[in-house]
Amino acid sequence: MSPLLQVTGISKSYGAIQAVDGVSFEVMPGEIFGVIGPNGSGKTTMFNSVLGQIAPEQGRIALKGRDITGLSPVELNRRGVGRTFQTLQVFGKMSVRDNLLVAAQEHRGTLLSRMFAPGDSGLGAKADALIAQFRIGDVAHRKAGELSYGQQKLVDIAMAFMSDPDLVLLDEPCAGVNPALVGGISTLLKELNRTRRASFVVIEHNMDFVMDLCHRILVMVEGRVMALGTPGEIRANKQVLDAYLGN
Amino acid sequence: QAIKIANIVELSGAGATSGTNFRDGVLLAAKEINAAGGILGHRIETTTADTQSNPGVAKGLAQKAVDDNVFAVFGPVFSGSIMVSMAETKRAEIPNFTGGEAAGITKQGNPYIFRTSFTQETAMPKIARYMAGPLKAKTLALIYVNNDYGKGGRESLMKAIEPLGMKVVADISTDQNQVDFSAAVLKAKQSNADVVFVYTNEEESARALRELRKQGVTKPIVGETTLVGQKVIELAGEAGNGAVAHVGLTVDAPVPAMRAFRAKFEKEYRYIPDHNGIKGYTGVYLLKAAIEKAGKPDRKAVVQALHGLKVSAAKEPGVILDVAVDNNGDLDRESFLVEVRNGKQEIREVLPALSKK
Amino acid sequence: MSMDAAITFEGVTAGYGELMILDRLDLRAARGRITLLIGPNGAGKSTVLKTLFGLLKLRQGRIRLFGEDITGAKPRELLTQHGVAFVPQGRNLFGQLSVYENLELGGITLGTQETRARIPEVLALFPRVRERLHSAASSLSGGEQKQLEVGRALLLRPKVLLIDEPSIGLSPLVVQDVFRLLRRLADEQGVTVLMVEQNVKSALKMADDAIALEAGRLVLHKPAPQLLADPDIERLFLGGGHVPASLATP
Amino acid sequence: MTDLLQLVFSGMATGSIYALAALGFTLLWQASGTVNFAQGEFVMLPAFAMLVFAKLGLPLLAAFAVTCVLAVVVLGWGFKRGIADPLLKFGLMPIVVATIGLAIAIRNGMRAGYSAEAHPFPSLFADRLFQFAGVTVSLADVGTLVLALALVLGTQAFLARTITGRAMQAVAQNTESATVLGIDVPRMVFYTFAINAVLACAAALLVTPTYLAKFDMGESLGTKAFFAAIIGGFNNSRGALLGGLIVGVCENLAAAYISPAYKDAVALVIFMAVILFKPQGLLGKKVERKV
Amino acid sequence: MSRISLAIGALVMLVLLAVPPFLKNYGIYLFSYWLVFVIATMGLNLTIGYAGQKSLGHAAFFGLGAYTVAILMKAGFSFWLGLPMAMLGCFAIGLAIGFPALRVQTLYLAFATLGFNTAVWLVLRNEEWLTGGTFGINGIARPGFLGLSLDKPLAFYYFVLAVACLLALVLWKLLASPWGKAFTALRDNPIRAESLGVDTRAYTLLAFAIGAVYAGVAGALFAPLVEFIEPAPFGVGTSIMMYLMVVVGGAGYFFGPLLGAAVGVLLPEWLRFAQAWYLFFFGLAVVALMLWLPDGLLGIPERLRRRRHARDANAQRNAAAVRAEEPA
Ligand SMILES: Nc1ncnc2c1ncn2[C@@H]1O[C@H](COP(=O)(O)OP(=O)(O)OP(=O)(O)O)[C@@H](O)[C@H]1O
Ligand SMILES: Nc1ncnc2c1ncn2[C@@H]1O[C@H](COP(=O)(O)OP(=O)(O)OP(=O)(O)O)[C@@H](O)[C@H]1O
Ligand SMILES: [Mg+2]
Ligand SMILES: [Mg+2]
Repeated sequence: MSPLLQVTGISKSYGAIQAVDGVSFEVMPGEIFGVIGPNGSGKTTMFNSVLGQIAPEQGRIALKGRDITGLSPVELNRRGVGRTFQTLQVFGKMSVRDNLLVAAQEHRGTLLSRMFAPGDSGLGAKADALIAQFRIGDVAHRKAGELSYGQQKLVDIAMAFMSDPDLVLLDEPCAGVNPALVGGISTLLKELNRTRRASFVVIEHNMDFVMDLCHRILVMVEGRVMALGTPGEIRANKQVLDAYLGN
Repeated sequence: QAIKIANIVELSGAGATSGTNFRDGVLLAAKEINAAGGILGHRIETTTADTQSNPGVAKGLAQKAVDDNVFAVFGPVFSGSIMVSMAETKRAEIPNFTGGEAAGITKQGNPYIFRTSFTQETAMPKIARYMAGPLKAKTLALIYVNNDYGKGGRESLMKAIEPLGMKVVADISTDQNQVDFSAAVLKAKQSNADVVFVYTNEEESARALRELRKQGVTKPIVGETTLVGQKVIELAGEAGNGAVAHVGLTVDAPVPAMRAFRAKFEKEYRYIPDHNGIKGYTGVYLLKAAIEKAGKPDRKAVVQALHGLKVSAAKEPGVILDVAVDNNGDLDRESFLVEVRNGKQEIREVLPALSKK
Repeated sequence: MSMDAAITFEGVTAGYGELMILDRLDLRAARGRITLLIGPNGAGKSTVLKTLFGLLKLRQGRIRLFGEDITGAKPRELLTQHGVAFVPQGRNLFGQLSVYENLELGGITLGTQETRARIPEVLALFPRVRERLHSAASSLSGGEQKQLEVGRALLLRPKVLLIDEPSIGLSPLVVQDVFRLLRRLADEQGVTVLMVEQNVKSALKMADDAIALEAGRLVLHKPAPQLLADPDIERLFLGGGHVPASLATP
Repeated sequence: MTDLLQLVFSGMATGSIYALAALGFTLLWQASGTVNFAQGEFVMLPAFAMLVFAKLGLPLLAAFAVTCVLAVVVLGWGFKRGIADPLLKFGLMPIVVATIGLAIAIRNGMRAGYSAEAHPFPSLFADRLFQFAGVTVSLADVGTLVLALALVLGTQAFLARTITGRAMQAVAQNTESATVLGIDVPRMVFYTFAINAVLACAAALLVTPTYLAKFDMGESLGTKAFFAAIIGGFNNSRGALLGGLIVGVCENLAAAYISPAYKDAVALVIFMAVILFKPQGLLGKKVERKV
Repeated sequence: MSRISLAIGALVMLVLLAVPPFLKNYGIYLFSYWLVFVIATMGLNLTIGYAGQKSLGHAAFFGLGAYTVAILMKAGFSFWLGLPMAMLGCFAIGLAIGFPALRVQTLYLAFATLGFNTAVWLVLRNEEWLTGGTFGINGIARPGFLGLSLDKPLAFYYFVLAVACLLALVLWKLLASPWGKAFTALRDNPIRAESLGVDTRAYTLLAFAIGAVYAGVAGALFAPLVEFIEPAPFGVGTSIMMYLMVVVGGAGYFFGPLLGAAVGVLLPEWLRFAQAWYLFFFGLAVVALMLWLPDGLLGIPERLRRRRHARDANAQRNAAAVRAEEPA
């Protein structure tokens, strides 16, 4: 089986800081892939390089066998790659529901046809379903910028799922999210994975979440890959325990 | 029944100084006339409105004046604005006195437009003659301000010097509100022309004069009214000395009526008027003379009376200098050749009115 | 509870503009102990801390600190006169200033000398931060920024520490370190800590008391060990963050 | 060659005037995150104040000192209380428009209430000319340039090197965090506007002899200063100086060698060239990492 | 649209249709002048208010529209050729002006557009062979429409009104479509927008281009309204005024320009009673308005709505609490 996402030797440095240093890995179709590592180990930078947010200095990124190195975030999203952000990134002055609507509308029709499309692009039902799933119904009509941290985080995550992407990269989706909903996110990912064979790459510091959810886990330290394996293997890896997990 | 005058002038924007002077002139004249019993017993009533130096606003204000059925409109001063507003006054057959000096204004065949000063086309030949004559200039460097006033003057000057065999060897445009004249002056200097002709507004004239001195330009510096204005002399200080200009209207004219006017104006408004102040003032008196000639405050009759009107300062001191209006609404009167000496305007020569030549 | 109360909310109503989030809230946190504030997203936990720290206006009620009425006190007064420090949720750095400058500003109420003397102490706690001392704060990774923020508050050696979800973005080892550090501060220096956490399980293990909020109301207040020992605890995590009736404090 | 030098030097003299006015822009941007479209008027008002005080018989420097005090109260404290305090939290747009309104009010209030005329203004420097490598320079030109340099460097050092300066920047970058740290936000905001007011007085003292005290002097001065600040980099005080000098010199060169009529487009052309490789202005700091 | 805003809209329409015949020429002229600025600021509201692109060069497009029509009409072409040409030209140049916006934002963008405006203004002023330079272009005739003469002030007013309504409708439709949300997303968080497939590049350019077309149409109406044009009204000052109108009316509110342009155009006229001080009071009024309503005049309904929502939410909360306290 050919990999869905193939990252080969990407590097990115800031002055003297080598944030990402020759990272390679592959994500298979239908795989849930975890990325962990201590603070500042280059996880987010690696994500941003893959997603076209910053240009990697070296390396190649391929999606379904096609080179996507240097493609813009817009282009990647069009090709079915969704993402969430570590920092809160919502449309602060739009209502929560509009946030979700805008998240998928660009996948419907052409630029010109959208000019004549209905306001919700026929996505209303889908948005409402996600709103219910993430328990943000009572704030659905409030401006996203005025929600609590966790609520905004949930909006951000929900947005990534609006357009039914094949591959979603999630950067610390559980940070600030209530444990009950962490379970909810886990269930959602598993379900999408099962029904649509959607793939995920998840950066997370919540070990219960990662260990339970991911098929394979990549450990990054100091910009490099320290280990790659199943949750069991990672948990047993002495080096990883020392560098990251603790007792 | 009062005679209503609408004062539509530039009180803000680029033309604020000119407009303010013009307005104050008009108001002063109206006040005096009223104090003396009005025109044929009718009081003058004035309203003032600001065009913001914007023709679009000027048009609206002219319409308002028409709606209010005023007897006459004074202003605007800027040629662009008057072009627009006079279309409205013409339609309503209201006499309109402008401060504009651009030649084109009276060439539209509008019988209701009247000037309060020379056009550039009458002024420029006079100064051209001076340059060709006493100064024996063959070439000149022209520093002008790039607005309708400067451009209009430039065109008239070109026309005037051509038959005299003079040539502009450096044609330098500057901006309204320009601060740094070093490039302009340098260009003028490099051209090595016989005369430097400066045609800019007052403050810029002062800056140009200073820069000319700074760069040690020794060629004669010649210009029009604005070059030797009281304000310029005040602002330029020593650098103003030696500048020569043709002056249509100046508060420094050696005429008792003018001195009196200056004193009155300064007392009333606490500043020395420039030519626009005189324009507004004499304009109202011109209207008075016309109404009196017509014998009744009737617009048609007054407009008729204005064409070909001759007013002598002896009979009507308010016009300050003898003046004649021709059939286009243009003015004629004597003017002056002025030189700045020791920080003062000195009249070198009184130039006769064109008709008296 | 008979313990010496450090923080007391008495019928506090507060919120954003017209929207009231806290509704006649009564709440107590004991002196020298770590009180954990939990609840679903949007329950008003952060609002409690912000109100306490004088960032939001009270519509009604009083707030006391060690018995003293501090209703309406400004953050600056709380910092300088009452020794309260606050680490808000989210990002709170001055992005264009360097890490060192951020620390220096953290100690602005102490004076420059004192601050400079204490900075090494803080840096010793967070080696990652020390490595990036002269980088612009905005260039740090999410976790590094959070470490810097926690360090910046510790610099003040507060008597009362309000800390809003410190675990966001921190890697497990660092979370452990921070929790241990807080424990030590409480035990050794008698610092009162009021902490919001979603990382409930590990937080409960280190806290003394737990308070649960729901829709701006207090629904539970129990010693943490007692709560942990309760057989119904799992339902707390599964029930959408809502406190099951069996756990609630009447 | 001397001509070129003459142009460059005159350009630098004008440029230092732009720089002085631009300094206020960069200061406000760095220390309060605002843009003051009435900055030109903030220079015009002290100019008239000094004229009035001078008319009352005060020597120029004394008039300057009194004006500074007055400016700190009116343009510093008054501006803070009246406009900055209520509007800062609403972002850039309301404060920009409020200052546009303020500029209109000040300009026209001065015109209607005092004078529509241009008034000469005494120079701090004796009216003396020097020949220097064939170039004529006036004492005022040199003096303005030197003082501008000193003020720019002084402001820059204050913002970057003192804890107060950094606290002021901190307030601009994140007011809520600054409050949480116990930074006295209102005081920092006041400092910012007070310094801005004093800088405006200094600018008035130096530029008015050339610009002349006139109700609308702020209009063109403000625009040019804005150009200068942008080209140099809005978030850097030294940028104001560099930007000012570049605009002044290039305008002069363009007027002499390209086209006087199009010299105002020069700033635009430079800017376009600058953003091709440095979108944040020549000396501006890049704002890093958005995600 | 809610019933209240529909009612208000109908009332405004009624006033605009019924009142002008009772006005004298000056009043009609002012109404027309105001509508022209409403059209221009509607476009700018899209660029600034919805798409969040800080543009300070709108008057350049206004001028381009006016000069295109004037020059073509002087060359003997019909207004009805000039108008589409003006729209097309502005669209194309608007697209081009969007490009700097892809590289720079906020103040730097404001400057780039301001610089563009200066450049256009310099061309209008200096290229006398084409634009008449500072002398301007005089005697621009008012067009006819389907054999109707629009020469009279009232007829021309209704023509401008019709155009304004048509353009408002188009904008309304546009903003109600997914485009509206895409523009807002671009304004609120371009980075997030990109990652969701919103082509920020295309929408930035379109925001400028469509805004420019509105300014172009406004210019094309301005020229025959005043019947004379010169460079002055198309300078940076006007751009700044237009920016002011958008913000004072309420940036990002559909009806903002209606009120904003009224403040910018009509308020100074109302204040004329203050004589020499009228612009002073105008400036103060703008400051006061901003202090009172930082979100602009249309922030009022929004404020009321928020207050209502807050009250509802509080009540709901209380009700829920009371229910919870009652024994089951
Ligand atoms: N724009 C930048 N300029 C300078 N250094 C940077 C920049 N972006 C990231 N870095 C540095 O690169 C390193 C990796 O950062 P990154 O955000 O990728 O870490 P991370 O693994 O996501 O950490 P965390 O778990 O804390 O989020 C860090 O040391 C960070 O300080
Ligand atoms: N700035 C604001 N303006 C208006 N409403 C707000 C604002 N901040 C928070 N809220 C609302 O107040 C309520 C409580 O918010 P708060 O931040 O206190 O929640 P929280 O318990 O801290 O949640 P989380 O776990 O997500 O951080 C939420 O419904 C939220 O939508
Ligand atoms: Mg990260
Ligand atoms: Mg919170």
